[in-house]
Amino acid sequence: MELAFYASGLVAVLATLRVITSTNPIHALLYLIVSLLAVALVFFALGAPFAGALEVIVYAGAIMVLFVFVVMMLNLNAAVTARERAWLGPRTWVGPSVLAALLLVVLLATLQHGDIGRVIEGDTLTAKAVGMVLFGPWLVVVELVAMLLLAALVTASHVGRSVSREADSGRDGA
Amino acid sequence: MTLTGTHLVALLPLILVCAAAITVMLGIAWRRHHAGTATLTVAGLVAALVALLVIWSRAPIEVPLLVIDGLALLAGATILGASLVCVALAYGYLERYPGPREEFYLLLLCAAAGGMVLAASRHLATLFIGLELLSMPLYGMLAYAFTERRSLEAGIKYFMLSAAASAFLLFGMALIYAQTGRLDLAGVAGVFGERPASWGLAGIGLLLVGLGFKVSIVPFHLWTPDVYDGAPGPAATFLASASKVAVFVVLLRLVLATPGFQAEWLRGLLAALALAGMLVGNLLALRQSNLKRLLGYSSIAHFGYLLVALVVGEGLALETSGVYLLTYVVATLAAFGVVTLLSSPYGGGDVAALYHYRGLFWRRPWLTAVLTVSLLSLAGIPFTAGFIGKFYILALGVEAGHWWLVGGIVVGSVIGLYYYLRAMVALYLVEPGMRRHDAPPDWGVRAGGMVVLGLAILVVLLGIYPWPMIAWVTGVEVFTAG
Amino acid sequence: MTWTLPLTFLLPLAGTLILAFSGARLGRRGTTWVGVTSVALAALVTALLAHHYLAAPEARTLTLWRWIAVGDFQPTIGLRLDGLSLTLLGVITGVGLLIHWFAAWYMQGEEGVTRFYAYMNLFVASMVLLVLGDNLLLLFLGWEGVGLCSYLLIGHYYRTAANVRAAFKAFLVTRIGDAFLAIGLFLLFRELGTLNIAEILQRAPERWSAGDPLVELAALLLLGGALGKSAQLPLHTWLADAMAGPTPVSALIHAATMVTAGVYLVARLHGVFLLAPAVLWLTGVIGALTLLAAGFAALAQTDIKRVLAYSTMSQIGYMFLALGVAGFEAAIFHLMTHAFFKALLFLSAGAVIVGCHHEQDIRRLGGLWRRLPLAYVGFLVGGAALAALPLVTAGFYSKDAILWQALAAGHGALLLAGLLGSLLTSLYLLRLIVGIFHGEAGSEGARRAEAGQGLAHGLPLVVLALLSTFLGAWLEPPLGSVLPAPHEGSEGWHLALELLAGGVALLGIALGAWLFLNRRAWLADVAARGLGARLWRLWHHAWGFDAAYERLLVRPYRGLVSGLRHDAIDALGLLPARLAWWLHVALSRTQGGKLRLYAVSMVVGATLILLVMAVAA
Amino acid sequence: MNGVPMAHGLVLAAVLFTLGLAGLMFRRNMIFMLLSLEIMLNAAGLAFIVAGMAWDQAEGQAMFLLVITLAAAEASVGLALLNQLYRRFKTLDIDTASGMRG
Amino acid sequence: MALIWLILIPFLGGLACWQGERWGDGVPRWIALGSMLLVLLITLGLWWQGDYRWPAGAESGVVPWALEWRAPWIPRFGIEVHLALDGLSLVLVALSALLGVLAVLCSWHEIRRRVGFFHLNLLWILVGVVGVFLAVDLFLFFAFWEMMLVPMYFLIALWGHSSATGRSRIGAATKFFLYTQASGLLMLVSILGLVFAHRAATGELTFSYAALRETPLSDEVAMWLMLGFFLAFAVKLPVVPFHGWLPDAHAQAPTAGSVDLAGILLKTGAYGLLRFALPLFPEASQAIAPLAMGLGLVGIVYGALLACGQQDIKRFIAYTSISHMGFVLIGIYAGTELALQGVVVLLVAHAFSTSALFILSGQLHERLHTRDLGEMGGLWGRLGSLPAFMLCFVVASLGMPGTLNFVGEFMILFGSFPVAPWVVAIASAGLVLAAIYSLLLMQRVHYGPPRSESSLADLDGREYAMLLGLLALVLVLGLYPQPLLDTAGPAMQEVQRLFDDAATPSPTTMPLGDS
Repeated sequence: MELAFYASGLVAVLATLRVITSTNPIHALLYLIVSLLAVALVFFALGAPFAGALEVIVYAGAIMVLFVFVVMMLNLNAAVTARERAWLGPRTWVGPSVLAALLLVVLLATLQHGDIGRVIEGDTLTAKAVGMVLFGPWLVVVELVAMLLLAALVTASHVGRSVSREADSGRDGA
Repeated sequence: MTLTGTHLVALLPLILVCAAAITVMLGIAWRRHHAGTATLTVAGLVAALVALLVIWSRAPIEVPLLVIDGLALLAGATILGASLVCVALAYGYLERYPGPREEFYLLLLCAAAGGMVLAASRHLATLFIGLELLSMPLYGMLAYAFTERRSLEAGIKYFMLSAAASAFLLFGMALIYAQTGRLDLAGVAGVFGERPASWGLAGIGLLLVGLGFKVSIVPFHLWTPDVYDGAPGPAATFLASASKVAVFVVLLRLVLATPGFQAEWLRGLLAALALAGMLVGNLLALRQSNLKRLLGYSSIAHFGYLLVALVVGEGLALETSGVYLLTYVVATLAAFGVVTLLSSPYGGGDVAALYHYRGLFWRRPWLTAVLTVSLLSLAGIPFTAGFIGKFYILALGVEAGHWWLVGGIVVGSVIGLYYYLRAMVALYLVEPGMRRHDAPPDWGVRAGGMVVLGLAILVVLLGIYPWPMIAWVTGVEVFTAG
Repeated sequence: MTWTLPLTFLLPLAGTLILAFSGARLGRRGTTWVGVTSVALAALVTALLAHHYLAAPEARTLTLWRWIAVGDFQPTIGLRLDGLSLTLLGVITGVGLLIHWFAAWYMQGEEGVTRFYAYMNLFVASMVLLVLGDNLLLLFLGWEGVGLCSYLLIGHYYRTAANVRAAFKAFLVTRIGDAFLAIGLFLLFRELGTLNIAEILQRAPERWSAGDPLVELAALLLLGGALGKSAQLPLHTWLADAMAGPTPVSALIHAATMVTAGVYLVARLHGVFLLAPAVLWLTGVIGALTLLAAGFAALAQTDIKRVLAYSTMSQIGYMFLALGVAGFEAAIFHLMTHAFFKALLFLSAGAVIVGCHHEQDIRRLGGLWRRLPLAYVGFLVGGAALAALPLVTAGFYSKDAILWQALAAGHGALLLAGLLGSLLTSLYLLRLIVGIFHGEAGSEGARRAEAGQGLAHGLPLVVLALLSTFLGAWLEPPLGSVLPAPHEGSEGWHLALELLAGGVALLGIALGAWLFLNRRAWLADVAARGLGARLWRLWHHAWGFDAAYERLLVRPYRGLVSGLRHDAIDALGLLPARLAWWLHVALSRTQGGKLRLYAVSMVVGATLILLVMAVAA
Repeated sequence: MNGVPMAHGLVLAAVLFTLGLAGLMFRRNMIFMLLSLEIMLNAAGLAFIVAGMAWDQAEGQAMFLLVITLAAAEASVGLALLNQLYRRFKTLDIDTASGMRG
Repeated sequence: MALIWLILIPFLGGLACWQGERWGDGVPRWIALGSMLLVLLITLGLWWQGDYRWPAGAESGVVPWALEWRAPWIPRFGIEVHLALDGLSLVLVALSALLGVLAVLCSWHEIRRRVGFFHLNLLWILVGVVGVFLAVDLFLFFAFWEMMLVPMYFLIALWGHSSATGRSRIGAATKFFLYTQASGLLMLVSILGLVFAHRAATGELTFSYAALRETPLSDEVAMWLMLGFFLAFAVKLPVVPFHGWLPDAHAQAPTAGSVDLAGILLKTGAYGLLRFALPLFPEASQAIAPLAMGLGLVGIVYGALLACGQQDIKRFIAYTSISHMGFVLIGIYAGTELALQGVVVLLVAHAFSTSALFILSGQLHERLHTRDLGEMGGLWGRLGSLPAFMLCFVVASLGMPGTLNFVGEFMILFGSFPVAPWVVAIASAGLVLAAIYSLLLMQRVHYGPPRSESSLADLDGREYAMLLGLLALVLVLGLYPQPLLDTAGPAMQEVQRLFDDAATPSPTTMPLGDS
């Protein structure tokens, strides 16, 4: 169970790295899907099948498909990837990556320093237990999540509306 | 444990707001009618406010994951009040908006619900969900007039950074959960004891980053001016008042509830952030010629002052935070109200540049009086509500003996005075032949006009006779849990 | 009868008020009428008071009201008439009346007559207050009032900047003296707890023994004030320039009354000065030095009024010499007689100046004795009194009294200075009279000079001429009860001194006549070459004091003023403002608007906070 | 090797989080920024699961459920904004949407 | 009860003026004049029937107010609306009312634009100032202290008469506001420090003046708190390093603004020192007295030097008032009863003479349309009786005996001499400097060769009455100042008693015992 965890962890990290550094959006999407599947594998390894399933269905399945659909809709041509490569000049990514590395070092230091030595044996935690929590004390949260999704729905529908050119103000002043 | 009767009653305000949101949505689906939707929203909010006042006597009530105590009720009342003002302003503002108008009220209701949850949460899950329920509609409200280039830009900026902040918040919560194994604040505080372990500390740090972004504490404040400038009037008003109040109340609850936060060096960190907030906020606004950006910077500065209450943590702190929040919200609502009333969605973006306001007094004396009073209150001149707030903060600082912070407040408010005066005097200068931005002639009658005028009177009244407000806040403080 | 005492200053004050508020409507005749009669009435009241006082010679005091009452600081508006103040009162109102009358004629062609008479009346009122004041604060009121009037009157012809500057300089130098006097007052009040003159004279001996450093300091400060007002050596530069005012002003203020205020002060507070022998000696020395310096300076002046100004300074030097040797009565007696003949000289000079159409330069005047007979007679009689022509003139008796007191008090050096001074006096007097009335007329104005007509011109000159002769000397001032008795000495020495002094005076006159009548060309030659020229220029500029003060005090002050004009200290206030502005510019650069920069700042913030947390754990 | 120490799970989450963060900072194309956001949220979810499994409580997975819904909501809103951005400015470059400054 | 009316009348009057503007320009002027006269009458009425002698048998602890009016305001902090009147505040309120009337009168023709709003501001300055003089609750005092700045700010920024762009006008107004506000906030910190020290010592939380006077403070804390108060009042006095705002504010303010600013606002600084800085912290004040006197000296000399160098007539007069205030500072910190009485007299005298000079410069501006001394000169014969009045007031500001200024100045010097002889010696050099700048002013404006012979408009009835009234006050009070002294007497004795107690440490350990 540890081997699966470490292997899929490695795959996930490499895929994510590839997502960030790739120039073609489609390639990035596919790498991300691979990364998500690897994380799902990790969940299974750790004994959280419900979470793993969720990850595969909702995350990789629904959200990524949505992304792919939108990217396809925008039919980005080769010019976009060329410009992308221009934007990725050394000057742009050196600074942020140094900063991110610094943050990582600090995080890892705190993680390593304060380790309380709990170990995950990998015995599964069934979806039933999660259901018991969700619809027990967390009932309020579930309702609120519904409201959250409602809000997101309305926002996306409003902002996403494709208002025709002449209808809008046309005066995009500063 | 299931929800008992008392729990339902305690949650009544929240339920009413969500119910209002849903009915508004159904209303939109049935037939789009702007006035109808607005009145429905107002009805919902007023009902929630009444419910809130009803359960006032029976607080505090422990609801699973939430606690309806004095602080939550105070914050809830403020948020509902601010939302009502935003609705009134939005009605006037959206009157001439070509696109669909009703969604705004729905988003506003959802955001209000989110704010109330956030204010009442004592569990990391509700904290997270409350924060997201508050932010999600805000993205929509900020980018509401997306045909306007600036509104879209504000929406995108806020979305991107807020999402990142939420990620930080989540990661912090995960670390705290990893360290303590508990998600409810009391539990976490119990495990932390006097000195939290290193994961816990890192978790608190990231939590601070996540919440700090929403309250625009200094290193995370850069988005504030751009978003305030670009956002449509009512959205900016809501963002400046309700959302900040809710998030600050959570921060306050975190500080008061968990003794871990009382540690010496954390107090030092918060003090440093507070000092930086005061000075940077005021300094950035020094030569600002855009009124909305100026109000953005002033909100950064004011929350710098407010952080002092967090730093002190005991004694007058809770009462000071309550009073200061109230006075700040009233003044900001009045200021943003005037800006919103003067701008229309299609006058080439909101009327924010100061030269639009030059000589406003000689044409619209009452509107200018309102803006003058609100700017004076933000500056903290006596006989306005802002002075009471500043007096409290200074009293807190002096009582606790934090001389650096007191010095920061003094220097900050002097610098602040400069740009408030600069903005205020522009209203009275007569510039012949300038392009005039006029509020719609019958603004006085319009709901927004009435509300803004009411707010200005409230500001002056709180300044002259603040005792009822103080009594109300001290009453609240008595039964605040933790 | 004492209720009439306040009338002496209320009447001139009423004159001033009438002129101030309704001057324009009164017209020229009405104005002069008001101006003169107010002083005339005051003189009448003084005469009555004098008659009443001589009948029963004891001091009378009258308190009008309590000026200020705070704790033990209780100065009152109180008047006190005794021998000394009566004498001065007589001089002020008497001579003042004659001068006011003469001014009626003098100011015929001038503009601003109302303003002139208003200030003159105010001057008389202030001088009376100065003299009658029973406490030092009221004296100070008169003291400053007189200084103000002298400023206003010197600057009467305000259109020319030089006159205004002269007035300003006069007021400033006297004001420096006043500052010393003020400090003296504070010291006296702190030590003796009172300002009332009588109480001071009574408490001073109890409080201090002779030579006590405090009383020395107090006397010195009082002396400083006196020097400023009486134009004695260190603070004398203003008197010569003060001649810019109309001649009656010079006559009244800068000859008869104001400049003698210093003498009156020292005489009035003789008790304090007697306790400070060193300061008394210093007074004598200053008197001597001033009389010599002024004497030499008068020799080298070209303007009639400047000669007379330096002569006045010299005569007051004599008075200070008298005070120095504790001959207070002699000083006051000389003050009285000097008032008569110096007023006469100034009015005659005024007659000459108006007669020659405002020509004041001696070198361009000449041969006027036939055309201006009354002025000539005035100059002769006044001059004789000034040079102390023995037996026949009042000046002889008063100057002799001073020299006798010096001899009797044993101050040989001062006596010598006095004798040399009287020699110089006769010399510059002769130079003046010969220059004006003999020889041929230099300028056109002098050639067509016409004598003044009318009573206003003639009568004052005649009366003053009479007073300058031995008749004036008969008016013994009733000082017995007020001032300490004069020194006694053997009659023989006294007679010898009189002979000596008379001889010196006659010698001076003869020498002067000989030199200026027929050795004029030789004198001009000596004064043009080498040592003579340098000496002449030194005396002409009154030993260079003026230039020294200009370079030492005035120029640095003016430099300081222009240096500080732009308020350097206030600029400090702008530093925080500039710092705030600079910080604003620096910070607003961070608001670049780029979203990615905002994200970077967030990450930086997060890293910092985590670092702090890690360090703390 | 009996089980995976929690720290390693958190380390993995931290690494993924930081990669997402880096992506957010240096990519100018809005799509990649949205993807980075998704990565960061996913990492946070992972951290919750790891913590939950370590304490063998179900709350971890419940929180993961919340994170998932949040990710979905943000993805939809983000893409809607992206769509508008593309329609308005004909480009996906985030810096064009940075007109306001000062 | 009359006290609250003293504040309400100008407040309501101000509002009435603002609305009265609809019915023509004249209405606000008459309303303003009416309300100011009413306030003046009330004050004089209070003066007439109230006796301000020291009520017999009042032990030193309680502070005997002639008139009081209390109402609870914020019980949480023990703050109450506590107005009280004693000799000192009565004199200053009467002075403010009188100058308020003058301010309204002298801007009768000068202000043309938005007359209503102008008079609103003018009256609300009065509200603030009268509030400062009457407030005895420290919170209320601070509220009025800051509140009076806003209307004055508007007065200078909107009706000042500087260059067309108005840049310097607003700059001067902002500088005025910031200087006072910054120091005011420090005072607020001191007030709070004092209140919490009082609570720590006696357990009761109150802002009332009488209670706070009894707070036992350690020397070090007392010094810091006193510095907070001293700084706020020093900026307002103004004391030299903090005087930067006065010349600018005067140069840009309209005549009425200058009259108010010089006449009343400077007095609040001195009043604050007398009422709060000295009595609340006697030992600390005693310790800082030499420094304060030194600052006073610097003020006298610096004010005089700079006055001579100014080209703008109003800046010239502004610097002269800085010099006069130097005397005030010396008098206050000398602490003897004579000096303190002198301070009150000099405050009143300075108000009269400087306001008169500003009114005159305003009238000169109306006739010559310039404030530049370079363009004046030789005006003596051309302006009717205006130069005569100016001569009288210049002579008054010179400290000529017979005027009230002399009485004030010399009482201060007489009172301070026993305490600090050297300071008084140097200060009397100030008499000479006063002569220099006063006469320079007179000469530059009225003497010297005239630029043209055309005679300008003489004073009209209103202006003549104003100046004559002021001149009469200066001269009559100069010769008979006793009513003024009797009124302010008891208050000053109280301050002197407290100040002396501190000098001679009383036997009991309590620094401020009721021994």
